[in-house]
Amino acid sequence: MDLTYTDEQKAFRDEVRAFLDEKLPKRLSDKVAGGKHLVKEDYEEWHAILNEKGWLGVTWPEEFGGTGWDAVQRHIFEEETTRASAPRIVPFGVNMLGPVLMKFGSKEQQDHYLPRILSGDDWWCQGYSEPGAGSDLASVKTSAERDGDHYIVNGQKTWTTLGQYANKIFCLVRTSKEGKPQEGISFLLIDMDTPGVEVRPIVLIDGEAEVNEVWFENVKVPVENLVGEENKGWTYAKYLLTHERTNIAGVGFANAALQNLKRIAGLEKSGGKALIENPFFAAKMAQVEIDLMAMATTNLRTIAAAAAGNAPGAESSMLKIKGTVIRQEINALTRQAVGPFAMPFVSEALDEGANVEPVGPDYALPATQSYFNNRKLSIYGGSNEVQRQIISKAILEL
Amino acid sequence: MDLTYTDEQKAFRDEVRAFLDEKLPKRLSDKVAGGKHLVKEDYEEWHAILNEKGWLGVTWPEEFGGTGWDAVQRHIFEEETTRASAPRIVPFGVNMLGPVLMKFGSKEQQDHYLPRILSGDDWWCQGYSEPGAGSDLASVKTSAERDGDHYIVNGQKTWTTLGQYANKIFCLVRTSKEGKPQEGISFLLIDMDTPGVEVRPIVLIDGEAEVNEVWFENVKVPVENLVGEENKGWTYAKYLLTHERTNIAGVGFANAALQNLKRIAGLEKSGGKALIENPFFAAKMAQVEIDLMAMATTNLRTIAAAAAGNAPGAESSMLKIKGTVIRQEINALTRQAVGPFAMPFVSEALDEGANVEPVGPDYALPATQSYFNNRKLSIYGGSNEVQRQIISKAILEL
Amino acid sequence: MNFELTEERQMLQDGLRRYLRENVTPEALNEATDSEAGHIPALWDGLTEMGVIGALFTEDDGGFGGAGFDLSVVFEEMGRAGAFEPLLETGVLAGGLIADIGSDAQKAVIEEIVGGKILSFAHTEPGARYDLEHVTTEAKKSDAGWTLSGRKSVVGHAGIAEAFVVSARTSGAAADEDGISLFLVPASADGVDIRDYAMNGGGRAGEVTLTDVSIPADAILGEEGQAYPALEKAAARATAALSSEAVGLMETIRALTVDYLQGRKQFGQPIGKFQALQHRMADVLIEIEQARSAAINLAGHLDAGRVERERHVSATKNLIGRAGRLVAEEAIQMHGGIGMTQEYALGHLAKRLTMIDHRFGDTDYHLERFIRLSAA
Amino acid sequence: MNFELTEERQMLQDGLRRYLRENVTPEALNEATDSEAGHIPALWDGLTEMGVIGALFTEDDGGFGGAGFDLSVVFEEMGRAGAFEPLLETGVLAGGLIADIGSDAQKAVIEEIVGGKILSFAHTEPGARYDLEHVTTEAKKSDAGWTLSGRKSVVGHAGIAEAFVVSARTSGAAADEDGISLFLVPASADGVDIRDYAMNGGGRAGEVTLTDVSIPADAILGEEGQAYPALEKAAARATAALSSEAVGLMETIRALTVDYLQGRKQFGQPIGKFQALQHRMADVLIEIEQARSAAINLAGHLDAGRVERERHVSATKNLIGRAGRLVAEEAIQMHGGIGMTQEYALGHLAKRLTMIDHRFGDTDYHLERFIRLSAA
Repeated sequence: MDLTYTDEQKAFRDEVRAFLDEKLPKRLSDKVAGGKHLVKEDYEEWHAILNEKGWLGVTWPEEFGGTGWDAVQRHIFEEETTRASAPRIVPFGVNMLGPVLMKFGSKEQQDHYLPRILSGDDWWCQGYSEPGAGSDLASVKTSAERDGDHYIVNGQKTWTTLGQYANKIFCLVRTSKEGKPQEGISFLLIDMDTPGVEVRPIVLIDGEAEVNEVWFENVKVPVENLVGEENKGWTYAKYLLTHERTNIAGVGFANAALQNLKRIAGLEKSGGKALIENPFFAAKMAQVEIDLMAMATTNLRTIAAAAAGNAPGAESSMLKIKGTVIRQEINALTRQAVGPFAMPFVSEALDEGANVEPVGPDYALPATQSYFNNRKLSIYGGSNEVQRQIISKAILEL
Repeated sequence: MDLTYTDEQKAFRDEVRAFLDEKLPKRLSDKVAGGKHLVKEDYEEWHAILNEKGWLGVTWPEEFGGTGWDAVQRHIFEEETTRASAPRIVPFGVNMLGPVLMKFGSKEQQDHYLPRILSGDDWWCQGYSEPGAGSDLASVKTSAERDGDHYIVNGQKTWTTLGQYANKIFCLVRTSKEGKPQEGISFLLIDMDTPGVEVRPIVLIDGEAEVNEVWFENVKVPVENLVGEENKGWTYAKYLLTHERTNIAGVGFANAALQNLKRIAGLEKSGGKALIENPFFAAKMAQVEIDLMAMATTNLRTIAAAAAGNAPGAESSMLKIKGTVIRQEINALTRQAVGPFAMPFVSEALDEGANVEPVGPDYALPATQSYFNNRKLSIYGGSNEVQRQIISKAILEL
Repeated sequence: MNFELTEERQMLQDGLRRYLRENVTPEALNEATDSEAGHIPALWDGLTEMGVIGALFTEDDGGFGGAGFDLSVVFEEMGRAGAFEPLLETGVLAGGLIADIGSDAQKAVIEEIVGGKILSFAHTEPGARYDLEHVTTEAKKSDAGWTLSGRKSVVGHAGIAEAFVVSARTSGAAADEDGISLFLVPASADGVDIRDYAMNGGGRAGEVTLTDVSIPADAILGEEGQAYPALEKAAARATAALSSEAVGLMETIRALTVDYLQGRKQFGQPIGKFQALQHRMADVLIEIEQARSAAINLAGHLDAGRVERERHVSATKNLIGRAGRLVAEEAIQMHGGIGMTQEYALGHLAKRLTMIDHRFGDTDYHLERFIRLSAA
Repeated sequence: MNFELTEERQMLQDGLRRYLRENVTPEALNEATDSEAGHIPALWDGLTEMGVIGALFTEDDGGFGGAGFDLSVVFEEMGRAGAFEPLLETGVLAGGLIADIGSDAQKAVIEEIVGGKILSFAHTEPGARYDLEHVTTEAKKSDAGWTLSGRKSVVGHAGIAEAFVVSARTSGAAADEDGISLFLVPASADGVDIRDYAMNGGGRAGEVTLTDVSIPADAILGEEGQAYPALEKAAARATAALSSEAVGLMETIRALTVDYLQGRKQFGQPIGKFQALQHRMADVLIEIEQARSAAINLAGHLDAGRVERERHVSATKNLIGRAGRLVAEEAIQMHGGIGMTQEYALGHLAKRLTMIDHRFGDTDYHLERFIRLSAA
């Protein structure tokens, strides 16, 4: 038992820190720390910086231009980039499609698409969810009918995050209605410039439009855009979902949010004293900090097991649930901390260069926005209800 | 809308108070308030006092020797007796069997048994639950086979509260295996002196033995002890369960427990200050008090509706759940309040005249005992899980 | 003991519920927040015509209600509809304060209020958080009367108010209860500057800056420096109104969620068939009943003595805050993604419910206050 | 970073688990609590022979372990079995303090301890609650050495201890950290009176009254009046041990509950098929993982600097307290009536787990302390 990093791991951490000190633009880290709106160019800038260093393919093996890091190194990288308020890596190409292509794609697909993910030539988005399906992903209705050397795609996808920035979308489509719902699904790559593809924004309760509906009307997709075999898409989809689960606990995000909360609670005053000195508020903050300290260790235990080659089972689901509960609780406390200024909604104040003064302290609006926006954490990526089902199935074996 | 009692109700309340002042023996209220063990003679003494006044049949109509009180009067009586630390009325004869006999019993049964319940000649206990059945009451296995003018009863009942004091037991027995489980059940009155009846105590985690197993081995029961019709017992059983639900919220008990908690928290010192001044502890106490204030009104709303002739639906289940949650939380806080002295277990100190000094303050042991004992509140009388099922069925209609 | 509405209140409830059901849609609410008015003027006119504003005042003051349970009925229905008309600001806060401590001459405005005139209450200041006695805006005596300077934050419907009741300090230090006075200030007065913005949960509010605003001597409400007790009482009534609004919001959220659980199918059956959701829904329903009881408790104690009244204010607001969070979060969670979209009705209601915890003291603020008041 | 046990600890764990599984039954535990010894003497002998007590001391002190993770391994297994041998009192508290600040001559007793001699720690006083510095027992210098007078409460296994480490005040006031000294007092000394009783959660303890107990000058441990830092450290190690014991208890409770959910049928199916219970069980499992991580965190920080160590003490004890209550209450609830009977194994385990919150500071005590230490 040893809770500390090895010398080698410490050296790696120092290397990451030095890189971030030198290369992470202050403009970007200020936006992230200030809860400002990030736009396409911000993400592209950061991807390019990482790619130049060879650190964009965090989960990729070296043969495909990735880092080849083990689970602990990936954890350290994630911990440090979050602490430094770096933008997140947009996961759809790098962490979702990439691993699927490496495992199931053709040589041609790998050679063509993987470098373009790293270079930023392609911005991928995800076509998994459909209206009315929720966590029941296998109920895919979007159809792809074979017509010569093309598929004709019709249907609708939803919850497509940052789809407004994307030029490509990977989709689960139904190529057969025979057998179980899982059996007739295929995995298709679609160019969003193809006629018949339409993207419509969905405005969420925080007033932002980072998710979209994507409509397909007789969209012609060349057959070479099929990944793997026809009707075997469900296998690839599940593989992707496992990979999506990296950093599922969100320890870094939670730590950053907790630091932000403490800062705000130190600035806000109630009854003449800083909120952080109010015993009720301090108690709630302390409780979530204590939970987070324990979860960070649960996370490390899972990472250590993964680094030792053990596939995580119910642990991922436990981390997903506890991680979202903790982050949502921190978000709720932060909203509570800002008091009456949680109410004004001046969204423009979060746009870079909009020159709109916030109402009340500048941390107030992001506090409310994050609270509402992060209600999604327990819904997407397999809702917490689905995770509880996975856990109880694994343990109760009923 | 009027949250206060009418003048008439106030006068009634004063009458109850005067009665309690005069007639409730201090010996008994001291035992109740001090969390001491009550024995058979204590309950009998209190029943006799109430019966003399004509106030034992609280839920009974006047024609059967009851009070004829409406729901609000019953509530006032309950509120005042709990506040005065009177022993509870042992419910099995008065509140459970009594109403069943009045509604479904023969004239002979009514004439014979009802007066004996009030006079204390009979002490009834309950033969509903069976081992392994839990909340699934209809899965009755105890059999009653007709043999001439007798039934021969074989089987086992469990969780029979105060069965060690009883001379009579009312039982659900299986008289037919045809049809649905509910259809072959009968309601039988059994004399516990009959050969073949055996009572064995069950020691609970608080070290007490107030519940029992009751075994029946070829017990001969005269057919005139059948209540109502053969195989119709489930109807009577459900009717009984509805009546058992009087005072389901336990507001009076919760108030008494809360007062006791506040007294203890005023006496216990932590870091040189009374526990009641510790903000964390005060916060938890205040929260449960606020919940109780609201629940008391929910309870009154339900009572007022009942007094106006509306049958309570899901409200009973809601009150059962919230009532037990609140009481269990008060119990947990009381246990917490007594600190290290929650640990010593000197049960004899709770016996009247045992002359054993308690370890630590005299309120410590009852605090721990009540905490463990009252875990039952959310289990018996239809577990809180069953209540949630009833609520969601009523609301979701699925 | 009686939990039935009087016949008059029952009629008001029925009429109001029908009227709001027919006249308020999620789209109209979204548009209203983005509009200059920040509410639905036609709705305000309709409410005026129905006499809803009059129900907030006593007969003596020119209304036909004014008791705690009148507030309950009106605001529960507003909550049920998710509406955000300037009813609290005009009828309970500004109007309520005028009715409470205004002179007969000043009370003349109540007739206009009942007829639809919109006022607001400029009280909270940037560093005040929920402390009612935190007032630094200054009122100095001048030849003409008074000169006011200071800044007021998150003043509801500031942009459309014709006048404000403004709290200002005529003596004492920032957190003293003594020395606070109230003034009636026309929005058109020189030196009144308003920065208007949209609100989370709907409607608009504004930052009101007062720079050497000159008002006549008779613009003061009640006695100089003695406004605190009236402020506390107005806050109590506002808390009762908001608590009932919260109950109304919870009722609609409940109905939407029940519908959704019944209608939405996943894995081949209505999601309401999943027992884990059923049991959580049962807990949600229990807390809604608790919230309703808490709102009744407060409405029924608005005329009690100060400590008893305020103890109920804090008990109720604490419980409403906790129940509100549970109801909003669980409803969104049970809906899944759709519950997070602005288009669907739930989002607005859940946000509005959540924001009630940021008005007149949050869950913790009132828990602490309840403890203090209980020890008194 | 490494979460694997060393080979030695793995062997200790395996051996101990097997030994306890074979030698501890619910009946034996119930009987032991009611017996004069208050534990299972044969089990104690067995543990001694296996070297379990030696695992609690460093090699320098005559053992072969003594690190935080040694405590974890031993006490998790004791918890798993629900056993209550005088291991904490002898090996961690009394023995640990002797090892920490005793003279070489005094340390000679550790060999006897490792060989099975039972000691206890008489520290907590009637009004102390969880305040470690609350000591009013007096130690006065005498010609012969020291004279001790005072009363100690809930002293674990007091009835069978051959000697006590007793805390007493040699200067200062009741709540001062300065002025506390520790003494080694034979149970047979004149003036030592023990009232022995059973404990909730198993085992026995006693009230120890010291009336002019005369002990030699060399019975003092460490420097006069300077014992507080050692006390705090011993409490930290005891908290680590209890936290691991709690994890062990949770593991067995988990296993019992899973078995029960799988095997028990109601309404025609295993109750583990009910989704509401499945989801609650999932939450219980998550908290058990949290508890395990918290126990690891503390065990890994016992040798850290004072503030860091104590911050982990309080974080861990707080989390263990919360998780412990959830696990015990949910397990009883899911079992239903059977979970409330003394006969079934769960009752004892749940009570023992619950009682851990009453030792060395409860959930709230440590939450408050965590906040104080974090601000430091």
